[in-house]
Amino acid sequence: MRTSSHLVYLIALPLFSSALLLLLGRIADKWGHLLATLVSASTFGIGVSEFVAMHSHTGANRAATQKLFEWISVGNLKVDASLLLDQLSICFVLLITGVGTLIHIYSIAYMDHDKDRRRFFAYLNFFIAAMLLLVLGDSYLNLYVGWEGVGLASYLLIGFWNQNPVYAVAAKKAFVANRVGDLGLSLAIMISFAQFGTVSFTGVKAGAPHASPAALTAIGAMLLLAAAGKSAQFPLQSWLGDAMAGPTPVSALIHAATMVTAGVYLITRSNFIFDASSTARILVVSVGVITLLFGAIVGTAKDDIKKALAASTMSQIGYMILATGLGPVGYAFAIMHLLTHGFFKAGMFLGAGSVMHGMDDEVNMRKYGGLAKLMPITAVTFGLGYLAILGVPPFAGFYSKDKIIETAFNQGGGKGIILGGAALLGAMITAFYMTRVVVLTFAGARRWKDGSHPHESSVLMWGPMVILALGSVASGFLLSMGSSLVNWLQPVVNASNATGGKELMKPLVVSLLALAVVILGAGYAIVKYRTVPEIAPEQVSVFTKAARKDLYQDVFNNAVLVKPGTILTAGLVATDHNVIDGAVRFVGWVISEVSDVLRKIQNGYVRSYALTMLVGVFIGAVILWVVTA
Amino acid sequence: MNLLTLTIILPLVGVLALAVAPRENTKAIKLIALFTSVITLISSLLMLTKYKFGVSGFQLVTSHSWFKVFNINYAIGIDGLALVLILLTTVLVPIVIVGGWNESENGRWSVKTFYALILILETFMVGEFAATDVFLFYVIFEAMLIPVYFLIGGFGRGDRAAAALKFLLYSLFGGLLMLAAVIGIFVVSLHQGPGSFDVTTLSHLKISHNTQDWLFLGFFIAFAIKAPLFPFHTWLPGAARSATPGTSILVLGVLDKVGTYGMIRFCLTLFPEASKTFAPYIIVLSLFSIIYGAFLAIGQKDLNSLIAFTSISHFGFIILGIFAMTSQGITGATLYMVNHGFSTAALFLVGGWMIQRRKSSQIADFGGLQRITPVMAWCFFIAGMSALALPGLSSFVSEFLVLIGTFTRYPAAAVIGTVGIVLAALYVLILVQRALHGPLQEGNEDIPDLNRREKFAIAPVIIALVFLGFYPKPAIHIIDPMTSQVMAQASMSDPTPLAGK
Amino acid sequence: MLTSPALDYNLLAPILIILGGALLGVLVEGFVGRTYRARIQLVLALASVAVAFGWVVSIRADVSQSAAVDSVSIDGGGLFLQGTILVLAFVALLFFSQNDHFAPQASALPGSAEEAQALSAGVQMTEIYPLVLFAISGMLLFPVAHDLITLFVALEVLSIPLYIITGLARRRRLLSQEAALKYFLLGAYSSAFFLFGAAFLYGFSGSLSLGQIRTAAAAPGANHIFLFLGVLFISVGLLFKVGAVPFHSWTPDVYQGAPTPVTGFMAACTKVAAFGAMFRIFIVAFSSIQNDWRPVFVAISIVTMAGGAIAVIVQRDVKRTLAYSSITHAGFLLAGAIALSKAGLTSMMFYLVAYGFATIGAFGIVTLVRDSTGEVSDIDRWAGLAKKSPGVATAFALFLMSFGGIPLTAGFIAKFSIFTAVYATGNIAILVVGVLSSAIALFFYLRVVLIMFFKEPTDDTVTVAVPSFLVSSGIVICFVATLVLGVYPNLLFNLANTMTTLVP
Amino acid sequence: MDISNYLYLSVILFTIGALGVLIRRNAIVIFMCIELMLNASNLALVTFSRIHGNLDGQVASFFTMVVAACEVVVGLAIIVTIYRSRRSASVDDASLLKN
Repeated sequence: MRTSSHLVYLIALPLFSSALLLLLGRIADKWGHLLATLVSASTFGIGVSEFVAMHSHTGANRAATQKLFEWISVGNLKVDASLLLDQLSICFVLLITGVGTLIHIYSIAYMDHDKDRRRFFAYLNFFIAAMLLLVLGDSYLNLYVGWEGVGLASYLLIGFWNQNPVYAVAAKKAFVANRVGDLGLSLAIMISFAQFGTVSFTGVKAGAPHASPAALTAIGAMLLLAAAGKSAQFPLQSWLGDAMAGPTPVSALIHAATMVTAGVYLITRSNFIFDASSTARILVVSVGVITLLFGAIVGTAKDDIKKALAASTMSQIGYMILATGLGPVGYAFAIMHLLTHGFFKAGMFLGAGSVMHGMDDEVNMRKYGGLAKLMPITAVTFGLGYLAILGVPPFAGFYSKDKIIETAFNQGGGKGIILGGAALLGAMITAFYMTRVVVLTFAGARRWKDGSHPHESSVLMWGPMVILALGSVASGFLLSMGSSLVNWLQPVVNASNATGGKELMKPLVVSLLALAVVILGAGYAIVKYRTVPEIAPEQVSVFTKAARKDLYQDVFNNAVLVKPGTILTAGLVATDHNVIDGAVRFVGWVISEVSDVLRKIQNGYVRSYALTMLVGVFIGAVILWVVTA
Repeated sequence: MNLLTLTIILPLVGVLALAVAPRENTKAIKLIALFTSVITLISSLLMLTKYKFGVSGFQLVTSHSWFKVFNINYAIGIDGLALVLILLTTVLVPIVIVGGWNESENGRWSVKTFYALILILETFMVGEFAATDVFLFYVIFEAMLIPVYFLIGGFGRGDRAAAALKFLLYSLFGGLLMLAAVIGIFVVSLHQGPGSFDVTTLSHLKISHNTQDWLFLGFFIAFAIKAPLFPFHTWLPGAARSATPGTSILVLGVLDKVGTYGMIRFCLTLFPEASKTFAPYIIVLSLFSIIYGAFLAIGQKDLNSLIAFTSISHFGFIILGIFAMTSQGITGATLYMVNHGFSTAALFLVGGWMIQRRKSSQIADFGGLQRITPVMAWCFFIAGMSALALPGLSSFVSEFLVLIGTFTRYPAAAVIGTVGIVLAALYVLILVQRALHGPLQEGNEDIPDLNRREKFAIAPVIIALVFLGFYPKPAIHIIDPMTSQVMAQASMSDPTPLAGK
Repeated sequence: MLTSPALDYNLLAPILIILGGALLGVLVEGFVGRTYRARIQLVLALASVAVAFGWVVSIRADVSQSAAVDSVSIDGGGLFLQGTILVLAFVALLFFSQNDHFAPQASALPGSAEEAQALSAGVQMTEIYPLVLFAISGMLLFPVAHDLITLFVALEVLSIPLYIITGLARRRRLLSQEAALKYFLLGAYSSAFFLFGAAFLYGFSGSLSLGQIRTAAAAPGANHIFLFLGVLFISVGLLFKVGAVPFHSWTPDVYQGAPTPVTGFMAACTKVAAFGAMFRIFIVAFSSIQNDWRPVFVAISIVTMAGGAIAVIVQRDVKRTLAYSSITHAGFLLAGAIALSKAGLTSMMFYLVAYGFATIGAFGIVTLVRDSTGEVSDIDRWAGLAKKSPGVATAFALFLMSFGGIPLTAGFIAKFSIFTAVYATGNIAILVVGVLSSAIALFFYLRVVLIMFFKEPTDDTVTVAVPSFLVSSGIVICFVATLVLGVYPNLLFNLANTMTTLVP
Repeated sequence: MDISNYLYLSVILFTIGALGVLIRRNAIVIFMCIELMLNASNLALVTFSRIHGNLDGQVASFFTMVVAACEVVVGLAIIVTIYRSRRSASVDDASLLKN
């Protein structure tokens, strides 16, 4: 493994510039956004050069490390602040910096009217830094720092307009849900340390074979919990919908393309744990399946375009998690879908942003309609992304998603059928709700007020959209050509011992099947939404009601966590005052009561004083007698 | 003269200077106090030049006979534990003086008295951590309460007299229990040779289990009240509500550390057997503190008492780490003492400024400050983040060390403790949301942002938080030898990894 | 041919000097005009005390049992206690110098015309000085007495004058007289017990000398009923003087009723004398049977510590408060005394000094806090005293801290050393109760401090009389002593430690 | 006649005195009870000196008488002052100092 001295700049540059922008304050308003974009672009440049450098090496030397300094060293716990760039992390570096840069550019225009634009870009840079640290850390602890860092960035960006209480609450919700996940990650770290005496990836990987299955399962479960928190997987998914409170570029970058996929990275990175524990894998695929259906169903009922896309994100990540649970062969496909999804979902979010921009920040799709004519570029780019997510050949999604469905089927036996079936069903529902989004937004009759004048956005905004659209067209093909990505990732996820499993069906069959269900779903949506009422109809199926309410996830959380928590808190506050402090006061009271009795005994009568003396003498005599006799 | 002694007496010199200063010229008085504290800081930093790093045992030791009949000495010296805490003290005092520049104005007594008390307190605090003679330690332990009593009662807010009295009574009660134990261990040493109060000598005594248990309890309860550990904590919120921000910082940031300091210095080293006996129960209590403190923090309506309860939760972590008796646990706990000092300082400083501006400590009265006072809001936010142990800020390192150190010996305890980090997120973010976010509350429109002096006061704290977060090595480097020595004296060793290769 | 018993006047001199001074005082009463009397008496008293003290210092190294034919034993412990009594008495006398504490004419009816006339004439009783001197002489004899008769005589010589001066308060005379009556009746009652006990000890041993009694008590197969009755009854007399529960009832009333300077004097000096005597009797005569009587005394010291501490909580009158705190201290001292060890004696002696200074100082300050009708001893009216006169408030706070045993005051060192001595004898119970009762008492002391420092002055506010030079110097002495002995106890403690010889 | 009877008598007298102090109200009478206790002690002393055949006890009893006399002087003085100012010698009336 070679050492590189440039890795640190990937993190240091954006971190520094964000700190600079925050510290300088208003002075930097003029050029803040430009600096941030420049920095982001330069990180992309570094990323590319590192990528090239990797190609120039072979075998183990592809991966590069850089030790910065000794961070924590206590007893046998030794953690260096050092970075690891290998085949897996480079994918993320390119995705983060690439998409990140595009979104920086986009935001220049999108946030133009906001007087706090500088702060926004500072946050964006901070996010880039944290996210890169997350994927570059060479130990779970370094990863953890980036992990919480992106959480903070997400919190700050969701709450960017925190003068609006709803947004502030959404930000808080996101942070807390993430913290629950972090709890899992920190526990995983502790278990690994207790097991292996180290928390570095290499160390844990080396130790994994010697550990007890129970321990491995525990670590796996905790890692999964962490992933669920960060990637909005069941049961910690509830925050993602509200997170759409943030500015749309944020939703595109953090809550679609990059941060929310950190969970997938974590599991892929920890492949040696999951390969060694089948139980953990079962958990992973279950979570994946549940979430991909969950998200898809929720998506069908959302009228808020961003919330609909958020639900779809949740569901697509469900696919990735599912893939990671399918054993060594799955990781590569998970990453592939992650990358393609990064393109098309980011693209669609930017599209949504451009639509909102044209519609005075209107998010309700029922108030859209027929925008294709007025926003051709947006419509086209969005459409390409749409085709990609549906998995229509030859668009990106086709390569990645079908592979996942296929692998799911190939698990064999009932498991294979269930997983594959669920994945197919998901694909169908996806087709339905995405079509619904497209139809409601771009097709059909105009439903917006006369007041608003939809218009195409500036080049700064549609430029990135176009690039991303191209990505959503080509990326899948490129990545899977000669299964390049699979081979590329092979050293990390050692898929060599990956048995594709005995094929249940020919890949072609699976693809046709998938295509069929997609057409089914899409067709139904087209039929169903020929006409759209401007106000969401009230009398709808229980199913739809549930979907609109996110399948009652918030209701559930409130009933099970928030309410009891509030009651408990109030109870404890009362306890502290009455019981614990009360006990002390009680002692005081008793003493003063006794004191009062003594005061009364001191009654001023000399004869009673004499009596007490005499009594004293008698008692003394008694004691003396008892002792001596 | 020994640098350590110098550091101890310098503030008293300042007190003398104050005594001759004109009562009316408050500016001069403040400057004298500030100057003194800075000089003290410098002399404490000079100790670093004399200090031999990576070496265990006491350094810069001096000893003069004080009370011959009982072989009591003015014996002082520093090891890693003492050094970091002394530095914390000497750093915080100037910050307190600058940060609370005007909090001495509307007290019951003169400004002069206020700063005299602060400086006397500094002497006591430094002396307390430097004392290697148990009797000397005890004397300062009690004596240092008096200036605090008058600081709270004389310059505080609200029901200050009662709060001061409650604080004093709790501590004195604990102190008396400790006195019994101090006498006890002295008598034990009498039976095993010439009686002594020297902590090193005492640590070599052979003490029967039963006796150890009682003496341990005597010390521990005193420290638990000080720390404060659930259920001995009820004095704290009142004190925090009534005290001036500066006093609160010194009480929670430094004074209470005497409790956790004593647990390491005396409980673990003098009574290892008893420590092992009681460790499980104490760990349960510390877990209670962590969770309980967090929940009560969530439930508070008053800013100061909220901060107080967060401290109770944090002290729970410290004590957890100490009695996990692993090198990560003890080092983490010690580091935690320092970091908690800084983060509490930040919280109380900014909180104090907010209260002073808003003329109210009710959280509900704030809101929307982010918009009008960005700098103050940011400082408060960073302080809050360090309270929830965000990675990159110093408290993360210590909290993580404590938890991981605990996990290797008591996994279940560590798991419960980890729940605390979620609750921490709750109480910090709820506070931030109510105080800083949302629409601007009426009455807050013309709240000014931090002025230069205040920025100057808060800056070093935040720098310390960030620096120690990214590069805790210097602190750990100082602390670690102490830890290994304590572990050795308690004949404890870290559990080995389960999955041996 | 007969040889008259030899008396070693050199060793007895301190006592004789005081007696001489007292007799001179009586003559002064008779022959000196009223105008100078007070001043002369004061000077005379102070002078004789000072000279006596000087003499004690000069003979500090001497040890003798035959100073007065085996009935007085001069030794380190005795001399140290005598010195203590003299020093404390000297300081206490400084507070007598204010001329408005004592009734102008004890015989005149309260509120009668002649009293008014005497008042207007500025008359004051100066007989108190000789009386105090007589009391002091008794106190000096008490701790060195070596046989029961001498003990009894000394007891009466120190008590009777106190009965009288207790009743001589200038204001609230009814209370003062009542205090005198109670003190007298109960005192006589207790000394009757003492005497009866002495009789039985004589009956047991056939001798009144402590030495003989010890040999008899140590001898096997003696009739122990008499012995134990004797021990018990003798103890009643002693415990009464030190004010130990349940023989304490007189203390609050008498302390409150008596003229404040007198209260300070007897609170401090009587305890020294009585504890000295007690320690001597028990270590010289009864040490061989200590296992028999110790339980009783452990019980007494426990109830005394706890009782005093608890009872003080609800008190509102400063003088009663100090009375109860003196009871608590009696408990601590008792614990030290019955340790019957060198450490016990040393710490007891140091404790007596520390306690004495703090007590005299505290009562001295009580004499200063007044309103139109005289001293104000209602605590609640001391509110905000610190604002009016910080110095006085601080001094009082320091004395309270010393009572409470806060470090850096003499009281702390005293308590610490006593506890150590007690613990060394393995008596944990006393230690625990002692610690707890200190905590309870502290609660009260701190409340007083709180009232003085943190409460706003009320409308019916009190004034602090400007103290005369003597008075203020008295307070300063007590203040300094309390502080210095707390910060640097070596000064006294080493001395005490070297002067613990007690001749058998 | 058995000499120990004198002891019994002295104990009885002492007890009578000790109880008398408790039950009588008049200060003078109480004081007389105390005198009775002192004399009981005297009787005991004399008896014991007879038993032991040395004179210490008898000497002591003389001391006691003198002391008792002194007490009488002071005691009566105090009682009389109280009586004069209160017109009552009942000790129960003198109970202003309490609690």
